[in-house]
Amino acid sequence: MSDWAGVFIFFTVALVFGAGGIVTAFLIQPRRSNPVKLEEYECGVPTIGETWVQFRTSYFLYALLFVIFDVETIFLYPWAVRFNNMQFFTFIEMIIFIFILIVGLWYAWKEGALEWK
Amino acid sequence: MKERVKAPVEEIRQKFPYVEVDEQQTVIVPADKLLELMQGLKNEFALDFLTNETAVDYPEESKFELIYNLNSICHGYTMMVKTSVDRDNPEIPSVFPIWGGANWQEREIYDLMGIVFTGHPNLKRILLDDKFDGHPLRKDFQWESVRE
Amino acid sequence: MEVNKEKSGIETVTNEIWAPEYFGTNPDYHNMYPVKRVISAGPLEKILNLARAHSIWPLGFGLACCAIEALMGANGPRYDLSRFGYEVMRGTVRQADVMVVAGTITKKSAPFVLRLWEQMAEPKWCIAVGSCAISGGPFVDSYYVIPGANKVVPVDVYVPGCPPRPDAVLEGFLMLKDKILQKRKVVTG
Amino acid sequence: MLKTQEYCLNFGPQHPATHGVFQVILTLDGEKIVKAEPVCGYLHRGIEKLAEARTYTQVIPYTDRMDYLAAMLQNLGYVQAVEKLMGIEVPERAEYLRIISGELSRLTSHVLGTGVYALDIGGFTGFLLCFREREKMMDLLEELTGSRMTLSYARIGGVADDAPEGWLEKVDRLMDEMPGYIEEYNGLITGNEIFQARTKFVGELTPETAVNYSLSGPVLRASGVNYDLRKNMPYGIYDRFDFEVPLGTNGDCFDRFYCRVREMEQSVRIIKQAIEQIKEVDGPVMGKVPKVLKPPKGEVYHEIESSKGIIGYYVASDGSNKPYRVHVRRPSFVNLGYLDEMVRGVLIADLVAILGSIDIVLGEVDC
Repeated sequence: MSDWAGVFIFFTVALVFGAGGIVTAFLIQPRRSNPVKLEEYECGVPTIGETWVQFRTSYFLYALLFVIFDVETIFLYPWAVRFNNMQFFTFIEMIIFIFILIVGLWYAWKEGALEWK
Repeated sequence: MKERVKAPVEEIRQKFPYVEVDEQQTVIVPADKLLELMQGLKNEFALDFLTNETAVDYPEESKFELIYNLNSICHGYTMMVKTSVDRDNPEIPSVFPIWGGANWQEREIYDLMGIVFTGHPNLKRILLDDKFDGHPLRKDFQWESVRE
Repeated sequence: MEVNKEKSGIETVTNEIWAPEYFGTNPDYHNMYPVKRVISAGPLEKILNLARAHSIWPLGFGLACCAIEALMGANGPRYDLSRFGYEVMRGTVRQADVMVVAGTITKKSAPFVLRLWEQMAEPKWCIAVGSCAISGGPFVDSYYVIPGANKVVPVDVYVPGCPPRPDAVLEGFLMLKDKILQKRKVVTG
Repeated sequence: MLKTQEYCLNFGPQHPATHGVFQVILTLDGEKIVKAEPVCGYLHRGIEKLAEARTYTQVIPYTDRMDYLAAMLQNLGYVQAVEKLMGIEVPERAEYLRIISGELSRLTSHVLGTGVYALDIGGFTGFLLCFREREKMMDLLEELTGSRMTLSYARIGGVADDAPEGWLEKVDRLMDEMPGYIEEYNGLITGNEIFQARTKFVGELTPETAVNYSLSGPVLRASGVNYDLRKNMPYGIYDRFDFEVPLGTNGDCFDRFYCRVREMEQSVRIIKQAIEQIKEVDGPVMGKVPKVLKPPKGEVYHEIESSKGIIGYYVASDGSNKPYRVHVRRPSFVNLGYLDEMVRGVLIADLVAILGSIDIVLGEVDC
């Protein structure tokens, strides 16, 4: 039971730390809302034309590739921390994991997802 | 100052008879012959660089005077061409088709002086905002001073 | 932070300079949108002012020649603004604390100066740098210049000069720090 | 092909990359610019109208506040125009002092142009490095004229006053160090691969369009057109100094930037020669000029080579002590005329590079 308490304490501290900042800011901040403040800011002048526009796919592809390789590094962290007292087998396993992602990167590069059309 | 290469004003006078030249070597041309003269100057006399284009308001003679300053990059001489346009309906053909550099300068003259350039791609106010009424650089432009 | 805006003497602004489409026809806009807080305790404000005063983020918004001296010169290697912690030049209005009006406000730029001021998050201040921003400067009797930034935005600190030296701008920032910390700075002479 | 939707974006008046209050309304298709419509005039103070209500000498401080980076060159243009109108002879020593302070002003303007361009591309250290030298030059100008930026040092008929003791030696010492500093700039900014990748072959300008759109200054010379008023139509005593005119090859942002850096080296050479020659020239610093200037009725157009391009002054006088009309041909204003066609089909990041390479000053654009 006791190690679960550790996880629980870690979780509540994170929650309190996050929510606490927002709540205290809400309580003590000087607030003055007026119509112009709620309008969007675009270099000081009102926007021109309608701004709800479908964005192009190349923005989406860039974001997708970033998320994939960001998640990959998250997987590498625990492996790197416990690296020195692991057998040889886990090393090979991680190399295979990284190789699969490199194949993915090579395919995206070849398909031109990185160049900006 | 070192003596500069003189602009060939004499050949211009022979080539374009309707042109007069005053003592400071400035070429004065009537408004309707402006484009023809300018085209000739650019092609035959290699005056390919329009540095300056401005307008001066003479209310007592009720005319606007338009001044074009042309430079020739290869021959190295300069020339000033002047035309005048009636003050009541200031209408003059634009030289934008001949030199692209006149685009903004003519929009500035239209904005501050009120001379309409026919044939200009987009003749709008450039320096003042569109709700501004009147043309400030005219001699009879009035505005209340804000000094307390 | 109870910097009392009413007493800073903003006279009513003629309608023609004020941008009517933003605030209807009421020129004195202060009591239209009062500053509200959920909890407002005196000593708490003092602690918050300590943090605010020592890390003011200026809004990178230079109009004319004073911008070269106030924003670039003061941030340059010699008159280093980051000695005081004010060198974080924010590009957007939402993250800026002080609006440094450095240059001439013309009739065409008045609406967007006003809009920038209104879109800044509270607490916000304004430093008017240069004689153009204080009273119109050498262009005061031009047909297109607004004589002074206080016709458009409430100004906290004025830095005279045309353009003022960068160390005069630093002095302006320090006076603003004293104003935030409520230390009455008696300016002699 | 799937149809993509265009939208308008304000590259607005308050923007870190527009060197002041200058707005470009962009019609964008994704990141590519379809149409760019520059909007200027946010800093229009009506200097030409104010000049008509001032006497000839009182107009000089207004010329400082147009291109406030190279104030001495603006004064020089206006003052030489009025001298040409009145036929005033300027004493030798005043001519040399004008050349030295004019080239120093050009150096401060180009150093700031280099630093701010590095800032536009993203290198903040380049900005700090360039400002270190600029402060030294501004100290010298302040010692000579009393003000850091708005000098008002030129007078009709000469200069305000003579150089103080030991000033020329200080300038000489700084000019000895300048080639070393310029090497530092080249090492940090020009040699930087990222900087070259962002500026090489971006915003190319053919010589024909540059001449047709009457662009001037480093923008024109970067396209290979050899047109520098100090060489082609020498004014003042520029014909006594030998210096080259740096030219670019393919007129892209990198060439425009590099022309400015090499022009700094030429300015250093001119100042050094001027300091050599001024040693054996002494005499009055102000010509014989009547107390109240009343030029004869007439008009004059005189142009000189300012740091941004050709600055031209058209002065018309009606015999009174106030000019009848003063028009200023401003290089930054005319250089922007071609911006719309130049940035069509370009990414937004390249628009920042192109606008920075034209090196506009808003006090001069909006006059």
